Amino acid sequence: MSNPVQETAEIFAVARVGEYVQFTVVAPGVAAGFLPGHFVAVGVGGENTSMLLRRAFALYGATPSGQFAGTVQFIVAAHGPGTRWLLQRSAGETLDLVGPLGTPFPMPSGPAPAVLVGGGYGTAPLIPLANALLAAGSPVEMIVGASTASRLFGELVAKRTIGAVTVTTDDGSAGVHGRVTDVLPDAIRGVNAEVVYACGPMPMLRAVGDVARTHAIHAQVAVEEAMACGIGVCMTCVLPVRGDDGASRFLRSCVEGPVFDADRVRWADVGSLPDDLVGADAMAWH
Amino acid sequence: MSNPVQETAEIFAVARVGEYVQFTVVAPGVAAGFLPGHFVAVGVGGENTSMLLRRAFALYGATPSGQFAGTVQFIVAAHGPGTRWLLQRSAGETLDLVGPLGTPFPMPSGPAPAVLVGGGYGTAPLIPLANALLAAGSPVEMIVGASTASRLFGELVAKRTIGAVTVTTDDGSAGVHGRVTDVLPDAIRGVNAEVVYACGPMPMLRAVGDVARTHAIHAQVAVEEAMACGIGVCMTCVLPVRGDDGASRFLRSCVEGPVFDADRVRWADVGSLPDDLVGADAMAWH
Amino acid sequence: MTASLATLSLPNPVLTASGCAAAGRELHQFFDVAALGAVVTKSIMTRPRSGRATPRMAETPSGMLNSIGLQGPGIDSFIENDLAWLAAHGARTVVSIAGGHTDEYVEITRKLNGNAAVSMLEVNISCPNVESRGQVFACDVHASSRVIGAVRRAADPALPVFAKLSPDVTDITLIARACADAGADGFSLINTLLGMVIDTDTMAPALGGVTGGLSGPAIRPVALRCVWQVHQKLPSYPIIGMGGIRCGLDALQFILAGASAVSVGTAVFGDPSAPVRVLAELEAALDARGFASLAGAVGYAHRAPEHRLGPDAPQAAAS
Amino acid sequence: MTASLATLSLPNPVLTASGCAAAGRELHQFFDVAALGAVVTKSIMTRPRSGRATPRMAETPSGMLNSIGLQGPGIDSFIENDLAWLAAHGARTVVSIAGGHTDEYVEITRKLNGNAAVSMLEVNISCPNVESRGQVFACDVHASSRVIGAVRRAADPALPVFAKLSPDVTDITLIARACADAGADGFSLINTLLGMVIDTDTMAPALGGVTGGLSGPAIRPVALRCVWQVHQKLPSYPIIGMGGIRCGLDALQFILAGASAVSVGTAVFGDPSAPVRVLAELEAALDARGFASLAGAVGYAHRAPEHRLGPDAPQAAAS
Ligand SMILES: Cc1cc2nc3c(=O)[nH]c(=O)nc-3n(C[C@H](O)[C@H](O)[C@H](O)COP(=O)(O)OP(=O)(O)OC[C@H]3O[C@@H](n4cnc5c(N)ncnc54)[C@H](O)[C@@H]3O)c2cc1C
Ligand SMILES: Cc1cc2nc3c(=O)[nH]c(=O)nc-3n(C[C@H](O)[C@H](O)[C@H](O)COP(=O)(O)OP(=O)(O)OC[C@H]3O[C@@H](n4cnc5c(N)ncnc54)[C@H](O)[C@@H]3O)c2cc1C
Ligand SMILES: Cc1cc2nc3c(=O)[nH]c(=O)nc-3n(C[C@H](O)[C@H](O)[C@H](O)COP(=O)(O)O)c2cc1C
Ligand SMILES: Cc1cc2nc3c(=O)[nH]c(=O)nc-3n(C[C@H](O)[C@H](O)[C@H](O)COP(=O)(O)O)c2cc1C
Ligand code: FES
Ligand code: FES
Repeated sequence: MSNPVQETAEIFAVARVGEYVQFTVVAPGVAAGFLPGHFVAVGVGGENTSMLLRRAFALYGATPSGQFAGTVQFIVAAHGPGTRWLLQRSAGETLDLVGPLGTPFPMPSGPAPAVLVGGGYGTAPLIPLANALLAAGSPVEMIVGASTASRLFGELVAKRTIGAVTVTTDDGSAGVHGRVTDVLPDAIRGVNAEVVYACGPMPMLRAVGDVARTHAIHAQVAVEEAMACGIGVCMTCVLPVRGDDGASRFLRSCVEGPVFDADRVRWADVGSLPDDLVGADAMAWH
Repeated sequence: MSNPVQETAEIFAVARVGEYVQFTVVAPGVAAGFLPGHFVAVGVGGENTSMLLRRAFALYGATPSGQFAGTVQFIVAAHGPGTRWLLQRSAGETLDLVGPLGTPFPMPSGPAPAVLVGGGYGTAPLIPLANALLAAGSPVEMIVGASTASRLFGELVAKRTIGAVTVTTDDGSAGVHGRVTDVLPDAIRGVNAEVVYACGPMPMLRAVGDVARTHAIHAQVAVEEAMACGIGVCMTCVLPVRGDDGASRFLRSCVEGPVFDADRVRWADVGSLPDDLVGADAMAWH
Repeated sequence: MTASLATLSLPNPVLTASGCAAAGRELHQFFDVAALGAVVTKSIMTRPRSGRATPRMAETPSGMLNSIGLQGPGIDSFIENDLAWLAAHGARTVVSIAGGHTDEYVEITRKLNGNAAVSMLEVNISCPNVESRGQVFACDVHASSRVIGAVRRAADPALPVFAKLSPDVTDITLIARACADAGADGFSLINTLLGMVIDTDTMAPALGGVTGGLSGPAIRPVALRCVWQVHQKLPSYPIIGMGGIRCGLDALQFILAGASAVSVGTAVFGDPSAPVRVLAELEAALDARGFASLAGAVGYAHRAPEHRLGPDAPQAAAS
Repeated sequence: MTASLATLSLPNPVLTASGCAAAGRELHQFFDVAALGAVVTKSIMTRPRSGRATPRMAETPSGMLNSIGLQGPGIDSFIENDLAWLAAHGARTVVSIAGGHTDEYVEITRKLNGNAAVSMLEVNISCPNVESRGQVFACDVHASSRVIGAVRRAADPALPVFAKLSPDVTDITLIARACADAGADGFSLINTLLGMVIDTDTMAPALGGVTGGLSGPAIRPVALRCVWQVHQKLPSYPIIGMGGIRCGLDALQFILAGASAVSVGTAVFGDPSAPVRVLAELEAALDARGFASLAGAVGYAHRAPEHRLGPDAPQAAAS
């Protein structure tokens, strides 16, 4: 498990980044346990709110020591009322955090060339991952995509971190006109990648998985499923995943994920109940 | 009717006054219709709050013209979550107001000596009333009481307005050690009062009414009943009141009140259903 | 955006909810009551009623409890004062009627017959039946059916009679079916849920009436489920949906679940002009989804995905 | 602050709610599960179950809907892994059991008999009865009584058997009475209310299961009313109260209404250590009101004002 803690975290800084807002909050307990791929669950709405559930955000970074010791960072995109509330917060206020949560990106046992693919704010967790891979001596290529230029995240930081980054936009407003998967094969070949890491919308993750498979390498992807608890007790955040035994089960993306091997996820069956799932036969009348 | 409006009102100033907080908000529509005794209903909790109902506050003043044109003032005491939320607001934020609401204090047709009795924050609506009475040439005496000194409100303003004020506290921490009704008979006699006005806790209002009756004068008192709508549509805020026809009915304190002639209110029956109330006989099984 | 409720056609589908708008007069200070589809008046009984002892309300998370006990002036005063006022102000009026036994419902119905100011009767059967030791009519198929049948027979045939049902039953579709068989022209769904709050200071029930009716956004999922179930079982019966509607998208959920119109109740207490705001927001929401008519949206969420395209299909769904 | 539930005595009255704490392991990261009165485990069935398709939840005003569909590993794996873990960590365990027909409940009961790790059985009868076209057991007196009777007969006589009831019935006291007559030792009140949400973007039901169970503070007034009613009718039967408990004063309301213990469910999702916080707050609240024992507070709000003084009277009430 990820040894999560619950912390009242002061907001250290709030900064607008394109269409997104970057939060830096003081949460030493969360920062202490951080590994790339972890997420935090943030309480929203304040006292007397009608919103009971926490919102999940991938960790963009954590600074366990040094000048900003004990801070963690995450990126928020406007979505519904909970994120709208978050976007109205300012430095000095506090947030209620639970984290770090989830199973982080698996690291290769030794140096291994990797391609990192981020869609929209999905780039956020890939930046600390890139740092960790580089630190371990792995060559890293990065592809950053979005529907349009203002939805890109992290392309500058990525460039600073890695030295180069390939940008794609669906509408051609920045970088290559097209999708991340259009440039992924070249990137894989270019760096002779042994693994692909990705975070972004589900269709993108699936497509990245397909490309990786055609190159006979693994893709480790961080999914986003609606979560009620974020800590593994409620079973809302499941998706159908094939296990080592070949049988498929609904696994909790908050504890067994959010990072999964793309090849294990039954993408076509997400949102339905495939007949061959373990225990599907017991679902009569339910 | 009081011609209420709904307004988004910017908070102009928030000031601590003893245990209370005085709000000055920009609400020209509310200010325009204000008469002493009116109240406002304030939305609490902000967007996505779980608190659906407005909170009622007596208007402490309104400035339809001049330097602070279009502002109204009210006093908030900490009570539960709604007032706690209000007490956390600061200047520049906005509040959602409906007002002016209720039936104001009836004014004597000509100059008439009056005693005004305020308990705790109940003094607030009596200050504009004192001004109006003085402007109409009525001599005014004022009694301001509370359980303890820090719960007093408006004694300085009252003194400035009227020239003199009698203060009482239950614990003797300020002014006369005792209750407002201990000093009321002297005040009535002193000014030869033709009417008493009061606002404060229900037991105080009842006691003020009793004193007034022994002096054969009327007491106009502003009550405080829990309100869901504040505008007369829901029937939650009723209390048993004797009518001109001698029959008693549950009247809505938000529109037929909050100001009632103390002699008409059936104090002993507040919170119960007296058998002789009009329509009580129809209540079998309800 | 015409709303069609049995034989009644309304200029739009947003109504007030009974007991949350009195008889329109107070709300007219905030908006023109004639701008609504209709005003639904507080349930009226034959004689004047005092209502229950206070406290009559308690705020709850995203909801409130009330135990008003149908305080009201009685049908004669209502007709003379309230109904006349509503007619004079051009409002269409749905009169909510209540009673302690069947005869009382019939008596009120007769008094309303022939009154041009009345557009529809909403029969509030969430009342204790004095002939059945106070059991609520709406909780029993026979009692519900008896009252609705009697009102339908007594009422002017041109006047639609809607049965307003309680969610506090094991199967609301059984009650709906019984009312339909008894002649109901449609349903108003839902009345409040029975709830209570205990005051932890006095350590006694917070309401004078001990229990009270829970309303507001807290109950919206239950209300929507009731509308969905009844529309599924009785698709040809129009429904006025209500329960926690605060904005246009809330109203749209009810329409998509099968309601032909909606009532805005508790939301009025927080925002006196909620009904006209909900109307404007609902119109915009339907428009944004490409619905040419309200009828095309009624029950839309029941369609299987493959039936979401077609003449009524909103552009959003077709794309 | 000992809580007494039939023959079972717990060190304190705060439990988790079934399905909101899995089998304790994840919460143990936030607090010691042995510090609670007991852990109530996710309802377990005989065989592994996949649960329903996603989306399985929707947030609603002060509440949430879930349509998990009892995903779980089946009783054998549960005993081997979960129950063993709970025992090893010193937690008292209430095992919630579920089934599609009476035999299934009995089978699970037999497998749990004699297992020292089990302190109590909570029988979740809010399950569709496969022998009755999916009608929920808890919505029918006969089905409820049959399951409870069978479990009571099959279970180790020393093991208390509590019936967990659904609020989605016309009269919950009738179901409670039937369960009591069939041998239930007490009740867990309440399970979720049936509700739904429609996604106004897709214009289809938001949940994979179409309808789902409503929980959280939104339902607290309904839950409290159910506890009040059942305690009033069956005062000698202990009740575990639940539904929207978020803080100590919420828990106190349930105790005053007649619950001998409480379960904290949905609140855990917002605050993983809610159960221990609620316990501390409840203890402080009882103390502040002068209750020397929990038993003195159970059902206190039912006393007529004149009976509020006496040996158990809190100082607050006596002054
Ligand atoms: C592991 C994980 C990592 C995430 N990382 C980020 C991130 O770095 N930056 C970012 O902006 N967003 C991220 N998200 C998505 C973010 O959690 C949702 O946008 C947010 O919960 C929406 O809340 P809302 O109140 O604004 O919207 P609403 O739609 O009103 O939310 C209603 C409910 O649905 C849930 N929900 C709605 N959409 C999503 C979603 N896409 N994923 C999960 N739950 C959802 C909410 O948690 C809430 O309970 C992540 C989600 C997950 C699961
Ligand atoms: C006509 C009128 C004038 C008032 N003037 C003032 C004033 O000038 N200054 C001031 O501080 N307070 C005043 N009050 C009381 C004030 O409205 C309550 O203190 C406030 O509503 C409590 O809200 P809460 O959320 O803090 O408390 P809670 O107890 O949590 O409120 C819960 C619910 O009960 C209602 N409620 C609780 N107590 C009261 C009460 N005493 N009166 C009415 N409703 C109540 C609330 O409106 C709310 O709906 C006035 C009340 C009325 C009716
Ligand atoms: C204060 C109050 C009084 C009510 N009075 C009545 C009534 O007289 N007759 C009736 O049929 N429903 C009555 N209701 C129920 C509402 O009409 C409506 O069915 C219910 O409140 C759900 O809608 P809402 O959540 O929008 O309020 C009342 C509700 C409230 C809150
Ligand atoms: C996600 C979720 C899963 C649940 N699963 C079960 C279950 O397996 N068995 C059961 O008896 N109740 C289950 N419940 C109901 C709870 O145990 C509880 O009765 C209900 O949620 C009310 O309490 P609360 O408002 O504190 O959550 C579940 C509730 C939720 C929210
Ligand atoms: S969100 Fe609750 S188990 Fe994953
Ligand atoms: S508060 Fe609604 S009628 Fe007075």
